[in-house]
Amino acid sequence: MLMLFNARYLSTLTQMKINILAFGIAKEIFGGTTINLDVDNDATVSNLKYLLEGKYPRLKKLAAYMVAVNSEYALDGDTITERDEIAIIPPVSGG
Amino acid sequence: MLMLFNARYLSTLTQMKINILAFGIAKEIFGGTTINLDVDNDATVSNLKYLLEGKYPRLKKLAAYMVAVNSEYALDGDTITERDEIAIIPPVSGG
Amino acid sequence: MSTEIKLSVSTLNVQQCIDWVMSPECGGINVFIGTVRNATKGKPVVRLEFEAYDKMAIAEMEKIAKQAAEKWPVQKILIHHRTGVLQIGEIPVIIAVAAAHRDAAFDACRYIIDTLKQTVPIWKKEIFEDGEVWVAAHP
Amino acid sequence: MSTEIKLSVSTLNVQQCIDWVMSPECGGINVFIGTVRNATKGKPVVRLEFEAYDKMAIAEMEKIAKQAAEKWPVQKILIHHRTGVLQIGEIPVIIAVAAAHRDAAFDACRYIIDTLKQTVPIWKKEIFEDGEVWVAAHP
Repeated sequence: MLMLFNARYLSTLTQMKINILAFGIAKEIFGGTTINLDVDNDATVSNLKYLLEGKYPRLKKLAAYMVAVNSEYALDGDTITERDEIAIIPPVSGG
Repeated sequence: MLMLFNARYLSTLTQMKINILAFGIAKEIFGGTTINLDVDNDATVSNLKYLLEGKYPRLKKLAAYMVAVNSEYALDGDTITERDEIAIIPPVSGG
Repeated sequence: MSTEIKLSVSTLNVQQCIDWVMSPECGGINVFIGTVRNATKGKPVVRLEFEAYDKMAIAEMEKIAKQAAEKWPVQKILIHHRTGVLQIGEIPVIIAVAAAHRDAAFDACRYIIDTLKQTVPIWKKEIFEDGEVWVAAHP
Repeated sequence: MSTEIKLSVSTLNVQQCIDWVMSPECGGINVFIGTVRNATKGKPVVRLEFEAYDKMAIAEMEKIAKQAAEKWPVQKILIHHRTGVLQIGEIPVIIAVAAAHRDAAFDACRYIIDTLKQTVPIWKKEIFEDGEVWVAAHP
């Protein structure tokens, strides 16, 4: 019980505010070119997607979307830090 | 015997003079852009090649060569007439 | 091997692109030019709008050029992509590849456009008379 | 489908060729540009000379364009080929193909240059410092 309490306490202490860039249809889903989000300090890309899909259910209607961290496609297990540049990449259609 | 004589006689009577265009290395082999040749009236492309190779042995040294009749690649069995435009097509190298 | 990768808000110039890839060591140049079609699945298109995540788009295009140069013996790779509003007939993309021999130029050019369309963060919105659609966004 | 086939004794113009194939129905243009290399198998080339059996070369190029249009859904095919003396870096051939979709443009363009090199009666002489060779004439 104490450990659980500590974990919760730490988690609250170590939340971070991240800024997320949106492009294409993601801009319309978020209602802007960037959004701010509070996530746990040790959050993964997967955690971030879960939070975003809760807040913006239209994301789940997309054919697919990726998360980019520092201009690179990120994997679900990758962790995010406050200094990272994070972007939501809906299906690309250049060319 | 009579028939054989007749055939020979007719063959001589029905020779034709054809004009042959030369391009690329064939020009150098023939020593000019056209040559004239006497061939039988019922000559085929194959007959023509045989005559030419006898007269211009360097033709046999080519990687290959084709005969064009009226701007179309001709087959060995195709016959030639006096009105045809005949050309020797050494290996092409355009592009 | 040298590359020129560019995102541009102004008209792409085909002649300049070809001049850039030409070199006396190369015998073949293959060029792909995308153009804005006047219709999608029979529906008239009014114009297109392209948006890019510039920094990442450049990085991804550089990756693709590098991969192509590893796969095929090519000398020069150019990728220019437009952003902003494009009218019918305008050019969203030019890819030009020069190589000593043509097979490498064809293969690399095709690989670059195929991969660009899959991975480079650029988005195209089609504007119709009665609405607009982000291409490929939905299944 | 429309085609423009040309043999020319003067400089080929890439921009004009591309302008000719562009059309609002097409989304993709593939262009092959041959250029005169400064060396063949490491040996410096001074210049090239191209000779054509004009009438038949045009007829064969028209056949190739027709075959390509039967094989792939393309809208426009242009084939321009030079004759005469070409210096290093000059353009012996431009092939441009426009199609609604890029795969057809790539496939047709490549088919055209590959087939042209096999069947069109045009001959290239390479001039070196110490002599000259009709390309492909001998085994």
